[in-house]
Amino acid sequence: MIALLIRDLKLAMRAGGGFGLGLAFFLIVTVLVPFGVGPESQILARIAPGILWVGALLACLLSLDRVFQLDHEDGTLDLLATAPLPMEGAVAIKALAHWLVTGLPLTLSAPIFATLLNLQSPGHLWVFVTLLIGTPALSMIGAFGAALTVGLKRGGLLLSLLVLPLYIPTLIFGAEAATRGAAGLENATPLALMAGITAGAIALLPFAASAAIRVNLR
Amino acid sequence: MIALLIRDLKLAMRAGGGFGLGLAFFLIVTVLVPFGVGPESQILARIAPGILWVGALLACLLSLDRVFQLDHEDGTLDLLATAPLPMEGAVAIKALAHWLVTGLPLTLSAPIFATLLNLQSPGHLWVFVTLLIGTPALSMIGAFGAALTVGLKRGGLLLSLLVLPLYIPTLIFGAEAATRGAAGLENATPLALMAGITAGAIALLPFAASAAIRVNLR
Amino acid sequence: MTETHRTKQAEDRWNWLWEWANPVKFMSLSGKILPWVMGLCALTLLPGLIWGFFFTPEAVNFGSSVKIIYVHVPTAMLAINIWVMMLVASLIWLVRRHHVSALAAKAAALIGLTMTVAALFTGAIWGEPMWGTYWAWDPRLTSFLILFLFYLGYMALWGAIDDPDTAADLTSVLCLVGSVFALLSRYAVNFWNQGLHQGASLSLDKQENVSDVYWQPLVLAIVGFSLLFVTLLLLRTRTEVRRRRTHALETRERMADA
Amino acid sequence: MDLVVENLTVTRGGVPVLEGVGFTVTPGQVVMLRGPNGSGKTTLLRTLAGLQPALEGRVSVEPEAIAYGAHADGLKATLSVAENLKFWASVYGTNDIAPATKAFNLDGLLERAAQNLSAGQKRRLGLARLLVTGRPIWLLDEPTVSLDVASVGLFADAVRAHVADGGSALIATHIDMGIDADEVDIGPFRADPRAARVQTAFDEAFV
Amino acid sequence: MDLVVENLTVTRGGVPVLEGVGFTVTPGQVVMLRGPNGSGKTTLLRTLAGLQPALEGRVSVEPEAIAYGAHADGLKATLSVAENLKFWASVYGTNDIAPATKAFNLDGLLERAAQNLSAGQKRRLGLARLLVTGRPIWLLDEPTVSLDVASVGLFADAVRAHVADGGSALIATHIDMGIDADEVDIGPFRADPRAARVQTAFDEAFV
Ligand code: HEM
Ligand SMILES: Nc1ncnc2c1ncn2[C@@H]1O[C@H](COP(=O)(O)OP(=O)(O)OP(=O)(O)O)[C@@H](O)[C@H]1O
Ligand SMILES: Nc1ncnc2c1ncn2[C@@H]1O[C@H](COP(=O)(O)OP(=O)(O)OP(=O)(O)O)[C@@H](O)[C@H]1O
Ligand SMILES: [Mg+2]
Ligand SMILES: [Mg+2]
Repeated sequence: MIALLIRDLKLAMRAGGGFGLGLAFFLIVTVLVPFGVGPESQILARIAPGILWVGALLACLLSLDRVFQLDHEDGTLDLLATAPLPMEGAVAIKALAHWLVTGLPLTLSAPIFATLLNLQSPGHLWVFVTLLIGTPALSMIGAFGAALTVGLKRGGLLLSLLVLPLYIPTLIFGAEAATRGAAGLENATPLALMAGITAGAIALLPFAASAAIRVNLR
Repeated sequence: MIALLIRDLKLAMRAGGGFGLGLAFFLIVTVLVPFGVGPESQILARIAPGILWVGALLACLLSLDRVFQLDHEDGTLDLLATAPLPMEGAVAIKALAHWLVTGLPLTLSAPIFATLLNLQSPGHLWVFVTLLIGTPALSMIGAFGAALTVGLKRGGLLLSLLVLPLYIPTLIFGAEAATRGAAGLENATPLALMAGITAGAIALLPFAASAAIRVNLR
Repeated sequence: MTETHRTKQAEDRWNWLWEWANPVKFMSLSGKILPWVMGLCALTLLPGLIWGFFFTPEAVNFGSSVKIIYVHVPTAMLAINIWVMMLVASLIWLVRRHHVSALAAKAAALIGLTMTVAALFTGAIWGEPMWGTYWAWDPRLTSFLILFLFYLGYMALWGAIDDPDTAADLTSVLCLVGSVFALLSRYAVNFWNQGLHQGASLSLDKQENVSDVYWQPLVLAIVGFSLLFVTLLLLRTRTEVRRRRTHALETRERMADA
Repeated sequence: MDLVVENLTVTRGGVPVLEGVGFTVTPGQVVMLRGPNGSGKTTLLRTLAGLQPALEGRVSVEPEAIAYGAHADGLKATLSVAENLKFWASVYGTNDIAPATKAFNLDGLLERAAQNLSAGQKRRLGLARLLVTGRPIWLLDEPTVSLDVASVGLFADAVRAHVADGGSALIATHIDMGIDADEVDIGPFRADPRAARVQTAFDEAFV
Repeated sequence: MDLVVENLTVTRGGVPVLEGVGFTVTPGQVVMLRGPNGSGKTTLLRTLAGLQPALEGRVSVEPEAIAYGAHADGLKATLSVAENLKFWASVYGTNDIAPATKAFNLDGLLERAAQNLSAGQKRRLGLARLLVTGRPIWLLDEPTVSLDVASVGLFADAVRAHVADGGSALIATHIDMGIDADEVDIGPFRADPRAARVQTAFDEAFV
């Protein structure tokens, strides 16, 4: 299992592996919004946590089709399915690798992007904390969606369509917790609910995802 | 030429052709933003034109890799390059097909999505008008980016990175014109500038794009 | 050691029931009952709607716009219940592998989507006189929008996969997982915004919310719409069964040629 | 461990491709699977490897005893030869890749990225993976595609050493690779896709 | 129209693959291009078709006289046979597809979507495209891959009819397809990729 994780991380780091592209996309979304909305710093600060969450979510989403697609194309997925490795474990590991390569960098850089959107000091912290708790759920749910569409040509946009509704609860709780935190309000409830979603997704979705992969390999 | 256009449209309509997926993505972005930002209708109405423009831009962007990639993979591009059809014309036609399949539906549906974001009556019209003038530029610029990345595996995110900076002027003028129009202000200047960008892109970029394709076919 | 038998369905004491999931039996039975269901549907839906639209008084401060309720409430209720029906059908497919069950879920999705859109549109039209806006991010409305997205994704997945059994398996898994997340969304949305929308007024203890004059035709319309759903479901499932059969024949033909 | 296949029906896209397949592969035996293009060899091997369900029939071993080598090699272009092989070795819990690289003459290439290998070298790397699985039954789908004569010889040696060790191999191929082997022709098992199957059981109108 | 190739150097990935290639194809002539895998046949044909520039040398005809048939057929899976063919016919301004479908025995399949064709049928459709181009010089890259014997016969007939009409064909292939043809072996033209070229001119250190 650990070998799979190390391999996935190595692949991401090597040329063309996609490390940093999610981050770049996040940056671009954060940059585009002020161009679209206009430069008034008050409005920007007000919508910043929400926009950062939406941006992180889209960046996550766009890197999802790499999770299984490349392994499917070159036959690795067939060989993994016949290897002495529970498919559920492989799915969980791949979701973890996706998070380390996409979710974690996003989370770490979010405070900087928050500054771009004129978000003031406690807001930084809350965006960071909520993303830290929420992005693992995004990766896991996304891995499930990627497992559903692994056999399809150009599954990209379909994948987005399938996964986005599943992201909504996480987004609502995450953005709500961040916004409330930034405004100095109490936000323990949405934080707890979001943590619950993350825990539930990590505990259950690997099973659904591995079932989907086995179906797709047939 | 007309045969190429008809073929591209037919392909888009058939199963898995991707017609409507851009639209679905646009819908989803528009839906996500309120979840992130919160349900207050005043704020939503204020940022609506900008968000709609950013959403349309992202939806356009994500459907770009289909413009040449599929034709490259199955060898059609090679055969088109040796056919009695100027490559510049083929590029323009493919950009037109992309616009008909993505930009036009986006534009037509934008007033409905504007309602979702609580944008009031004159704003509808302006979002529609600005998208109508601006989306052809998005398709043409995007086709140029797609031509640059046509030979690359998983060019998707790289394509985004290349194209997004090119989109920024269109976005700024388009969103500005829409926002001003929604607020009842004068917006002839940004409209004219955006129309200029569209005209220029359509006149010049087919040449750059077809040069890029010829290089990529070597 | 792995052993497989051609008849995958287990034999048990419920077999008399499962037998009807045999496509051949299903086709003959559904063909027979379809005209009756259609007739009943016409007998309830038309009177219900006519009664509701033309023979109820105008509400005191809402004017005639209140009559939208006869379309709005039935479609809204069906939109949710059809998803539940799809969930049950998907489970039956996953556990018992009855093709008709998966095809019924597929057939129901488009009807559910239509109902959702109808509820959204009638609600929006209603919203303009009632709340002064076509759309507000009210939790009930919002969760319907999300339901719409779920239907859309479900149908897109069916459309994207060539092999019908693979498609049935994957859409069933999606329906299962999606149901959990749809429920979560419902709570999330409630938490996120306290809304404008009416509570459930059909429940018995709150019956007085809507006076009897409105209530009786409404019940008739709800029954009518439900029968309309059954009619459409049977029609579409029959079409899907035939399509599936055609697909099987075509595949065989192709393989015989190859 | 004997691989006994009895009365197996395998399907592709829901339609039976082979019907009533039966044969046995005993330890120490190499069996060549023969049949023209599109006759169902790949489908059969995938079914035996546990990647797709059979419609009917019996297979005597669990997929856990089987190492499957497919048309595609599952190599990662940006990883080196050693990294590729070590990954599979640690997945199978056998951490020594030296015998495998030696058997397929890869020792000079260990640090080379897989994308810089020629087609034949890639194929050799794919075959070396079999040695690090440590599994007794090999199912191979056209293993010698794009190999030159010398490399086919290396492969034949590896198969001989494997069966001498008590392993066995079932190999789908169109060529003669000079191994002492039995043959199974799948021609007689081809299913008639048009055969009417409607009457039989529950859902069969669909398959 | 004669296709005269003189002293041509073709490159792949910037490295010369063939050097000093020279031969002539006259109307009425069929020439088979021979050479082992990876020797540069595809590269040469793509250069002649105008898809990539030559490093050096002369080709006597413009790409406008050439119909190129590649490894990939450029078929759209969701379009029918007739739609696929009509598209190419209207691109080349010849709107009658009937002779092409007749020559390759596709008349029974006109309404079938390309994705539902067998590999051999797909290939036949790809070859039928040549007939709707109406161009005199055919450059074909392994045209008979995955064709059965009967279909190879159809193809040979089509080539014979084409050259009888004053056309010509240059065909890269590994098999014998029973056409009366001359041969060009590209073995002697293979470039030595390590040959030092540094001394000569400005940029040559890079190619
Ligand atoms: C546009 C989106 C709307 C959606 C998705 C929606 C959804 C629903 C649903 C699901 C119900 C059934 C409730 C139940 O019986 O459990 C319902 C009932 C009802 N809706 Fe809406 N609604 C929308 C807009 C509106 C608007 C604008 C009004 C106007 C005030 C309205 C008024 C009512 C009333 C009076 C009922 C019947 C009372 C009841 O049975 O709960 N709805 N709606
Ligand atoms: N994706 C698919 N859907 C439906 N049928 C398929 C699919 N792929 C292959 N087939 C059909 O299944 C049959 C068996 O194919 P299979 O790949 O098992 O043949 P094979 O014996 O391995 O051939 P080869 O020697 O070319 O590898 C063929 O007739 C083929 O047309
Ligand atoms: N994308 C590439 N980049 C660099 N070199 C390549 C590339 N593709 C092929 N080559 C090399 O170019 C040489 C010539 O390849 P080419 O495809 O022309 O051979 P061919 O004679 O057509 O072979 P075949 O009979 O297999 O079709 C080969 O040695 C090959 O390794
Ligand atoms: Mg095979
Ligand atoms: Mg070649």
